[in-house]
Amino acid sequence: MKRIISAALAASFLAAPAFGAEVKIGFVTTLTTGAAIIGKDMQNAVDLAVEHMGGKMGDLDVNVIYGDDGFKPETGKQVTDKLVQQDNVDFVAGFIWSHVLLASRKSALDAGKILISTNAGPSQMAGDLCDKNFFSTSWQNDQTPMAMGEVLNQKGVKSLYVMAPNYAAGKDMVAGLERTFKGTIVGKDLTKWGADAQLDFSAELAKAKASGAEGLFVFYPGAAAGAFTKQYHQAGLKDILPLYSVFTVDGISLPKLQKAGFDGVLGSKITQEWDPSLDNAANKKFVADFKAKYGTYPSFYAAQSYDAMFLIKSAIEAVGGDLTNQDAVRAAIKAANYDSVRGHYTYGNNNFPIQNFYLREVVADADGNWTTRVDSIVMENAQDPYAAECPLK
Amino acid sequence: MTTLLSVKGLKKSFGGVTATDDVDLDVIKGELHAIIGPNGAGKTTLISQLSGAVKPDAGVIMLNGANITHKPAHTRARLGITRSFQITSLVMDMSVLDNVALAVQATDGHSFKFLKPARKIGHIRDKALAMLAEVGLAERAEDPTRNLSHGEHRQMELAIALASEAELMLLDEPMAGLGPEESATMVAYLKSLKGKRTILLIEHDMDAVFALADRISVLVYGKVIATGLPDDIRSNDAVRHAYLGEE
Amino acid sequence: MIGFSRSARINIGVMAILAILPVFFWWTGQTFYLSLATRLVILAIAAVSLNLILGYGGLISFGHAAYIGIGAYAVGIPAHHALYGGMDFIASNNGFFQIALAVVAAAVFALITGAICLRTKGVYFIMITMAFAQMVYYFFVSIEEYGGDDGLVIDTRSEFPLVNLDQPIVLFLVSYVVLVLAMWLVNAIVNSRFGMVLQSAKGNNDRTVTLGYNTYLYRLTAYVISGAMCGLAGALLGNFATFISPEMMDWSRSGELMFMVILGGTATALGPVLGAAVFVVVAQFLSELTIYWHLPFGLMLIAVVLFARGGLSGILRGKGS
Amino acid sequence: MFVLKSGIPPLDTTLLFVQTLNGVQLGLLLFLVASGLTLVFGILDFVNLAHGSLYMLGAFICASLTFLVGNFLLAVLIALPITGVLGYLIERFVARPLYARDHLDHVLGTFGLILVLDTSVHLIWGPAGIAVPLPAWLEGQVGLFGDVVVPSFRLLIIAAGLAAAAGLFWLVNYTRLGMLIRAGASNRTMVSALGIDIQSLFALVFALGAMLAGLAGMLIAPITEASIGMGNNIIITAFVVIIVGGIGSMKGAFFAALLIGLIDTLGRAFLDDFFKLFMSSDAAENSAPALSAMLIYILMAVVLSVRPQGLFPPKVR
Repeated sequence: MKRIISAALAASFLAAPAFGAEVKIGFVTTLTTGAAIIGKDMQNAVDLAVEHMGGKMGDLDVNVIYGDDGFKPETGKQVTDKLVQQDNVDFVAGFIWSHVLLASRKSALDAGKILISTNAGPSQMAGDLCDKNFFSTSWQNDQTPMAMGEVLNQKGVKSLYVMAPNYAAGKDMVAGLERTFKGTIVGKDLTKWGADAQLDFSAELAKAKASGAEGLFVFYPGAAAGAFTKQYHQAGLKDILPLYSVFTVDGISLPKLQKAGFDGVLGSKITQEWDPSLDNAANKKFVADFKAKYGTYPSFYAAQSYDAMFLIKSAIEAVGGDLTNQDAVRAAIKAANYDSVRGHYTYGNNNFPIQNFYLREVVADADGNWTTRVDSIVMENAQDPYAAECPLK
Repeated sequence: MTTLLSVKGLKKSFGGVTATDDVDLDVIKGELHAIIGPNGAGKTTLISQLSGAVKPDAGVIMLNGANITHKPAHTRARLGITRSFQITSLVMDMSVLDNVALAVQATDGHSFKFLKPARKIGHIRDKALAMLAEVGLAERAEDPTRNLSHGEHRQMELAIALASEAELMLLDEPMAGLGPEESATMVAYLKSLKGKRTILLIEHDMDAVFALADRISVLVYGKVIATGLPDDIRSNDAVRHAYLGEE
Repeated sequence: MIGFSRSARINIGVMAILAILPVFFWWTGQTFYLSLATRLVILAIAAVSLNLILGYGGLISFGHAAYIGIGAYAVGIPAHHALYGGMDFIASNNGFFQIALAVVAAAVFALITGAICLRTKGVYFIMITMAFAQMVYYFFVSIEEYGGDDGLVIDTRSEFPLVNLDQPIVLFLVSYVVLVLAMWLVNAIVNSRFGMVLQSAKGNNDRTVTLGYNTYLYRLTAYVISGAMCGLAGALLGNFATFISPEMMDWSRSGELMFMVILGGTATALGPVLGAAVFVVVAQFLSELTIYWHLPFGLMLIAVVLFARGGLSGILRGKGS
Repeated sequence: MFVLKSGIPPLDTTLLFVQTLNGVQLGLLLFLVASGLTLVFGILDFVNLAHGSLYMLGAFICASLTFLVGNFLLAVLIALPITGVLGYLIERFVARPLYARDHLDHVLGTFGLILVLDTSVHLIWGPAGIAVPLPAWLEGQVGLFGDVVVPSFRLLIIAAGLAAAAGLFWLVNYTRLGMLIRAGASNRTMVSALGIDIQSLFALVFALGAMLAGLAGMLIAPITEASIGMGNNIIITAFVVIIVGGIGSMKGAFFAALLIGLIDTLGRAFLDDFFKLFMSSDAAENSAPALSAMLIYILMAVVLSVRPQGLFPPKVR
């Protein structure tokens, strides 16, 4: 009786297609508010990945269900609950924002799902909150600014002013910089973040200028990037206070800055674990097809999301489509046995990648479109600093 | 003859316009004291200062020998002053009975009582119904207040004033907007109250005033120019000149 | 159900559906719908509390989400310290302690802010209640220990003897019982002598003062009761979501609570519950259809304000009554 | 008493001056939004939460036009009347039916309108937001004196804000329309008694308010970009401005806007240094931004608890 009612309910409420051989992937990202520009890029990359794999992972049909976190931790958690409880997905992936991931992790992990972050890398989840079912296809937040810190040391920069948004990742970014940067940090501003983020930085830029620092380090991802970059240049700081940024000048903000004719960003240097110019077959195909399909260069958000899909595919193929054997699925993911667009990497004990970080430069390509290209390798096979705090072996 | 209400030197001006100017007034216990005067003489402002709705600039108000000049309106009500409003001022969303019951309830200790249904408290309900019966509105008790006519609203105002058991009733033009028949009824009610309550009455209807009042004060441009028995006022030269004489 | 009036029959019917349907979801393993119902019931408690001052008292509070936040943090903060240490005097997983803390903290906040807010009238009141909510919002944003903007994950739910809130059906039933109690309490209050004064002050404050009532004190009392009740809803929401953030107190959340009350019908017993139900269900339904769901949702809001005066309960009760 | 952790840093007068200028600039932008709000509020007695959406629409329309006509200033001139027309349409179809209702219905109706307009912008312009290019002469900096150098565009905002404020004062105080507006703010029945078509006056005021808010959005767009939801950040602050200033008072809106602009900017600029005197550096950096955001609400609560009608209430209401 109970089973019949359940089945009837499943048919009427969920309108789910008949149980075929299918893998369901819930993908949580930001599809509304100004930050949706990042979410859209990730969504495009996932769609492209599914297209590239012909809609199949092994013998299973791929069914990606997108969820919008609305740039809010609470909404992110709700949508994760829905994906887990109602859609009963096999994998939960996505997450741009560290605070959204931190809020949602329990919902996915407590339900025994495998959770794959394709961007956010909060320090807590690399350290004592690490989980055997949680994997990253991006980086731990501290790492990219650590690479930037090394770059600054090489350049001989002695003092810095630091600006970042006041949320989990912003704090990690600053901590990461402080790990490697050998000079002094003369001032620091953490600005309001979220759906009503502060976007006018006049007061902070004036302080930075007055601080007498040799450089300005910032982390302003997404829509804030364009606003910040413009104000930095309008304030005439380019020659007084050189800008060193992470996740700020990127594939997301460059088209917009180019459209607004903002050539001040050409030549700026940033650090990242991936670049569209990386020379490997998977990356070439990804970048070329992404450009052909969507008209812009993919961002690193897109690259990491694209990777996540192929990572899942490699695991499903390794276990022959048997998702019930979670231990085997997990082991296959941990092997990272797939063609990542960043080139081969391995997983550390905390399931974060051990990978290279590059210095990239903003340039115009042959067609005049602004993009980045690899300048040099800053850190080779780097592991994040929290791995030791993770009890996993 | 004891003085219930005593007012000395009451002053109030609004942005340069003087509404009451050095008003002195005594109301004797049990009398019906009428205040007359042309429009804009400051009659309603005077009532508002007595009830506590408006704060005077200067002057003293004494009730039963106690200074109440700086007491808030709700305290004065507890001390025995009630008022009716020139423009009907009832709670339109509540029933007729509830409006009156609320006045009865105010005489029955504080109302920070949260759980017992108010409409099931017998003595309050009975008394409210009795008050309504007294003004002839018993059949309308359960109707929403907004469904009643203007005349009935004035009767309700009176029932509420009665229910409050106040020693001093300040009545601001209870006959305003009433037809001749309704006015006559109202005059009859007020007459029946004489001696039971002390009433300070503002009214434009001179026939009613001279039929009802024990004493009359004349207020012109914020000043009391005369106080006396109806016949004295009728024959007072200053009053005739300033007020009645103009007609 | 002979002997009940039409509106009482509707109330009993709706409340019965609200109790039976989620139990049915639980029985058939539809956990997601069960949790949707739990969220609905908890928001309905908040809406019922707002209805006491907004519907019956005429006090348009645009900051009621602050009490939800205070209640939720009153669960989250003791639980946080119980797990990670520090602040021993407050560290506890004891549900009775946390609930008491939520209610008392919300009541105290309502007393202090209400004493100031109630000195103002009309739009000034709307805006100053909003201002105090924003202060609480930024207060919690500024506290690094409890996650600031990132919010705080509640690792352990409130612990009670015999009652385990970790079980979704238990949490639902507890919330449902609280909702029924809240509705009963509000109904008792508005029909009591206190409630008569409160409603009279809404209809005509000058008249009520003239009768001898210090309406300021009556309103303040109602404000505190409402705040405390909403704090309780917040404590339940914290237990439900196991995650709290200052976002819960954003002014738009206060607006949503107001909308639930209006949508269902102000100054009615069932109105806030109906409003919360429609709000939660429609938002869920639309957001599954399209990421642009705010557009039809906003249009619905405007349409309700323009055309459906009296709210849903007015429509349900029909024109005759 | 607290323990001093370090000496008080010497106050940098250049920095103070620049920050004051930043505060004035923010204040003037706030005034542009708040002046329209206070007009609509004061005269129409209408609470328009969606006023901030007009600020957003102004920014987006101007941004698109900048690319279309190739010049930012020209785009502003074309975008202004368009914003006015949008304001008129909102008045006609949402606000007007609600005038007779209470404030609660205003709040909810316009709350719905915010959702509709935000989503519409998302549908029309996409989620990305638009960076607005400026003519070269506005992209640079101006040296004022000594080592005080400020971005030239920010000076333009200050100039435009002051010009708009002056224009408004002239309009309100020295024209027939202004006479009606002042009369309307204090006594609505009198205006209709004068035989004025109150309906058109309302529509005009609404459109004027929309243009002012739109102008503010256009001026900020080259700095922060046009983005979805940008209006929701400023509308609450603008409400604080008009409540602190006194609803319906143009003078109040002006002074309150400058006051709040300065408090916000100087709070962000100096509060963390101040906090560092008695708490750890990290704690100061974490709590200062939130507490400086709290300052304006504290100001509002204090003003209202002392003067429940705001600082400059219109004479008769």
